[in-house]
Amino acid sequence: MSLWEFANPVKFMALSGKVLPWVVGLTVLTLVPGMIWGFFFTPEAANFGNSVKIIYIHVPSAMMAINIWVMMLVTSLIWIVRRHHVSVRAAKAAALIGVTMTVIALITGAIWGEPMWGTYWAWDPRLTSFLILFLFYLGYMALWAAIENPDTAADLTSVLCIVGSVFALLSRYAVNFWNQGLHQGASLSMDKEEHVADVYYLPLLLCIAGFILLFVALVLIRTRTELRLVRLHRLEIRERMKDV
Amino acid sequence: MIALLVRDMRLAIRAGGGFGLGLAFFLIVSTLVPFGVGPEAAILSRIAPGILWVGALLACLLSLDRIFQLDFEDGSLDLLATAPIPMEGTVAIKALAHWLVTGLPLTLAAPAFGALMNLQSPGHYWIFVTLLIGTPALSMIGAFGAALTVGLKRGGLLLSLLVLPLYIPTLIFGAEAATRGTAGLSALTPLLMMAGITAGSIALLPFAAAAALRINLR
Amino acid sequence: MIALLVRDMRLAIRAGGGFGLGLAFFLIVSTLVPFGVGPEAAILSRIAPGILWVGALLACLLSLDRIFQLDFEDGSLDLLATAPIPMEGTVAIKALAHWLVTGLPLTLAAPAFGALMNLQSPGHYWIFVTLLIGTPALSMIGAFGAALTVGLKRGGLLLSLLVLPLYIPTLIFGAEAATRGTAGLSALTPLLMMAGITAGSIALLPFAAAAALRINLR
Amino acid sequence: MEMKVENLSVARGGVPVLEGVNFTLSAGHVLILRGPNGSGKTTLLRTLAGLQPPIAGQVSADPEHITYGAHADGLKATLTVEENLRFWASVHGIGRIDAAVEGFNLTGLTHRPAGNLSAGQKRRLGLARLLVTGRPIWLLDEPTVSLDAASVGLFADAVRAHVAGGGAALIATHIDLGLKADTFDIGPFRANGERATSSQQRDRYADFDEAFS
Amino acid sequence: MEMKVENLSVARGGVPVLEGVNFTLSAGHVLILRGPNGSGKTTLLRTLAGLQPPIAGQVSADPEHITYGAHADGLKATLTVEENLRFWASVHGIGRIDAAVEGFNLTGLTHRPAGNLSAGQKRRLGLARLLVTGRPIWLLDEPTVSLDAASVGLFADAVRAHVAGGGAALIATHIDLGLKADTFDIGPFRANGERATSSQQRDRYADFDEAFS
Ligand code: HEM
Ligand SMILES: Nc1ncnc2c1ncn2[C@@H]1O[C@H](COP(=O)(O)OP(=O)(O)OP(=O)(O)O)[C@@H](O)[C@H]1O
Ligand SMILES: Nc1ncnc2c1ncn2[C@@H]1O[C@H](COP(=O)(O)OP(=O)(O)OP(=O)(O)O)[C@@H](O)[C@H]1O
Ligand SMILES: [Mg+2]
Ligand SMILES: [Mg+2]
Repeated sequence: MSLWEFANPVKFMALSGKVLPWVVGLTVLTLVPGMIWGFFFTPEAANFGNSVKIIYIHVPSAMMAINIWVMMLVTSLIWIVRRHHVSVRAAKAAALIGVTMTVIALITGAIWGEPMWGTYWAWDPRLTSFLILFLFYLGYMALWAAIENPDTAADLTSVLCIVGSVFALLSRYAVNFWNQGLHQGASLSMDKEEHVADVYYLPLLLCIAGFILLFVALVLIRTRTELRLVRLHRLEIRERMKDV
Repeated sequence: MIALLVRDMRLAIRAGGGFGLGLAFFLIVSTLVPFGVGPEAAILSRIAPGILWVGALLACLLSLDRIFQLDFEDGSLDLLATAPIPMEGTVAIKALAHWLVTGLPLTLAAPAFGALMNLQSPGHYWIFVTLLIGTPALSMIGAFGAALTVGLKRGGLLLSLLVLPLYIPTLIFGAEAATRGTAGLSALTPLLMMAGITAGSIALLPFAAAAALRINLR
Repeated sequence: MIALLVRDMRLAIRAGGGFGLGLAFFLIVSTLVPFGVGPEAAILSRIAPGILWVGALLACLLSLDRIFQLDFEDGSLDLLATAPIPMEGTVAIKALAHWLVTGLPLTLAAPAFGALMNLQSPGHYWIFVTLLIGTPALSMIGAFGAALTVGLKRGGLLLSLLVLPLYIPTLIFGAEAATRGTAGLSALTPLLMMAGITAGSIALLPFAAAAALRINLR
Repeated sequence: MEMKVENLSVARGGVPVLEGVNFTLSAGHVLILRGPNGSGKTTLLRTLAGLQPPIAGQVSADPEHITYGAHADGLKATLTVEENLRFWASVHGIGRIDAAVEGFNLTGLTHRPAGNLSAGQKRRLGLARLLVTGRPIWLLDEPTVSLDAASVGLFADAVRAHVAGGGAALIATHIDLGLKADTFDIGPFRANGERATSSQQRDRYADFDEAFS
Repeated sequence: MEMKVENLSVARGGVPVLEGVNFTLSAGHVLILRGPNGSGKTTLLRTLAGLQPPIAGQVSADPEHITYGAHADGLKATLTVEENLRFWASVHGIGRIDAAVEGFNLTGLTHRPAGNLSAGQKRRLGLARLLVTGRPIWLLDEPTVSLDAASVGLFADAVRAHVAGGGAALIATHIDLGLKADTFDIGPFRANGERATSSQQRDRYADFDEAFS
């Protein structure tokens, strides 16, 4: 049995229905302890006090925001090439979650920026490219919302997602070139010298795992909803045709 | 294809159109900013290259929805789709026409408008060069955005929303090159990057835009 | 008249429309300027009130041609002209609807967007107050411009050209009040002048706009 | 409630199109406006509706009694059929739209956005608007374009009911609507490009011309 | 040069409109497409013209042979009649436009901007465009809207000359054009909202529904 069969709505609805409770359970089991550990059982940082704990929301949401866009790119490509309905609905579902993650990362970052750098916003390259990512999410979702016919919307948003990804990469490079910034480097690098102390690191890993699971759970729920909406659209049409 | 180019240019000029007005809009943006920001010469000349680039970009943006929308509304686009010109060609020609009536006049006029913003001496030269290389990318990217939104009644603002993030790399490299050039620093890297974006857009985007148009005509 | 207001608001929201997108455009203008000008905080916070005002003005401007053009194209305006609502009422209601979907959201969002431009502390308050008083004038003046250009196919840019000079006094007083307020100086005079412009526009322009519409419908 | 047109001259784009038109449309009557393409039917109807000024002559009718139905129907693609009708009804202070919906067989379509209708369905909706204006004088410009035979029948019924209730209609059309109606041919009134000589028709441009003669 | 339509199903806005359409249009023939408002004529013509994909079935015709004439004529209001025609002629690689101008009685109007024409004159110009495409298969959607009797005659003549020269035409219309033609009624093919059962018509959405049953 090939992997593609799960792209069939029938298989997908059946399987996702079974898997979903487990994913939700796992999410709770990782995210809740991770958060509690991070917020209540780690020491205060020497120089900037309790504000450091925002890291347990900020970093996972920032990572997810980027990864979700990558997932949307892949699912959009699958729709363009193989026209699997589940795939493009999943992209649409993911966009909603992705934009939420982006907003969370931006807001927690801004809140954090005030004690750290003395300003809510600076045109640091990381921050800037996140703002641009936010704009891409916004455009993608606005295009979905503006088109009525679901298949047309799927096609056009997929084209936008693919072209947009290229330009998103370009802007990332452009922004780096434009301004060297204040923001932290990658804290998860394998290089021991670079990343944060272990006391922060382990709960952070747990939170990141929790956010990934949360995303999987949410995207399954949303995709199921989207598929039902398509189905609803079809039923409406059928009813309408009966009374002509 | 020449016929299409001639027609589009003629329409732009006849309609009282794209030609003079894109320029006028650019002029007015460069006038408004001093009114908003205040008249200090030092600040103005510092921000001049950046604001000129932003102004050119906005002037470009505003005329984008003309590229396909009018032809869509009056049915010409359906007829062009069934005509013996490949859709990619139609897109490319229309982007070219847009550049000729918008990007090119802007480029030619920008050095003069720079004076309004107290642009300093080598700046005129740099604004001209960067706009000359950058505006074709703006037209082509814009044509892609216009193709995406053509079916939607007055997709004008949606179009802006979609196109602006796509414009950001061009803007950054263009404005950076102009600012550096004006300040007497080396501007080669951003200039090359911008040229790369322009070349890439011209080579690839007509295909994406044609695909979007075909979908929208369904 | 209430029916007209409800319809216009509904159309603006339905069309995927005026509402969110005017805001989005404002956001994007406030984003683009730093890209053009460069990231230095000192310069940005100096020009922030002025640029925010210019951005709000442009976002307003872009949605002006929706006020009458769509109704003209599909014949609604002919029908409204023969309906038992006085033309002046139609104009005033349409300007009000435009303000509700554009000016008001802009005003509410501007303080937040100010953060992007490094706007310093009392600035948020001043931007809010000046936009609140000034944007109704922008909508009303814009409706007059839209009435003047309604007959012309895609008069969009011509409209900008006509309206921008009319916007300049509002812009000067508004931006000046915001800048002074932010800097802690007295901003009473420009604020009063701007309030005067708004009151005058609302009282008188509906008549001029209605006259222009009647002429354009002939 | 009567429309009396005396010695009317109308122009389009500054060019005189019809001169010296005279007719009376009285309550309970239908008048069919005939004339080949480009003869000036649309121009005449727009003038009567008060959308453009005549160059000479009078129209004696209360503008509040007139409703004009042009090619462009004033429909909003994003509003539903019902919302479109309800809007025009409330502009004219009319409460109910049921009769209009039923009269033009739109019952199954009320919740569809107007933009999704076929050409003929759109036209039916445009015509239904006439019923919710509550006005007695209908000026219609080629109302049956795109309509199939059944829908033309519905339209004819609506006109009959309207005039039976004391209304009147002036209809420009090229086809036969099967209505009991007088025909008014505008052929004889076409402006021929010669300077009109009767003092009635020495319009407000006349003295302008003299400046160059 | 023949158009063969087999088992075609077409949809509009994602809604199946017609199912299992079969007909053949061969050189030298005119086929009149009949059906009440909203039955799917426009949708069928757009699909045949290649503007939208069918949901099932085949159309065997070279897209390079087809020209489509819709309601919207693709005229530019600011270009003159002649410029409009010349543009479409050169897009299709045709050099002369005289025959088209004369065939639709546009001779006196060539230097007028298209926007200043009356409804019927615009329509004549839109029809004249067909002649400058040089393509053999005409797909026309209500071509005679707004035309007076004389112009309908001109149009019928043009169609006769076209088929006599080996062309073919498929015309959706509600009126009688006075042409020697077969009639194709689309009534029997209307999609009725029931699930189609033949394997041909189990379209690509069918498996979608099963997920919820
Ligand atoms: C609105 C403002 C901010 C945004 C948009 C933002 C965005 C990001 C992004 C995109 C990441 C990368 C996640 C990854 O790729 O692994 C990140 C990580 C991080 N941010 Fe922020 N940030 C903001 C403000 C701040 C502030 C004020 C601080 C505090 C100094 C901060 C500290 C960190 C740290 C320590 C990391 C972890 C480094 C890493 O894992 O890469 N951020 N942020
Ligand atoms: N802007 C203009 N300038 C000059 N002439 C015009 C203008 N607009 C229309 N005309 C001409 O005025 C005449 C009257 O046009 P009108 O639309 O009233 O005709 P009509 O009787 O409604 O024709 P149809 O049956 O084709 O709709 C036409 O010959 C037309 O070409
Ligand atoms: N976007 C859409 N979504 C759903 N249904 C639609 C959409 N557009 C059109 N329809 C419906 O599809 C059907 C077919 O429309 P079509 O325009 O093909 O009919 P037609 O035969 O050309 O009618 P007419 O004679 O009125 O022009 C109509 O019932 C119409 O209401
Ligand atoms: Mg007419
Ligand atoms: Mg049709």
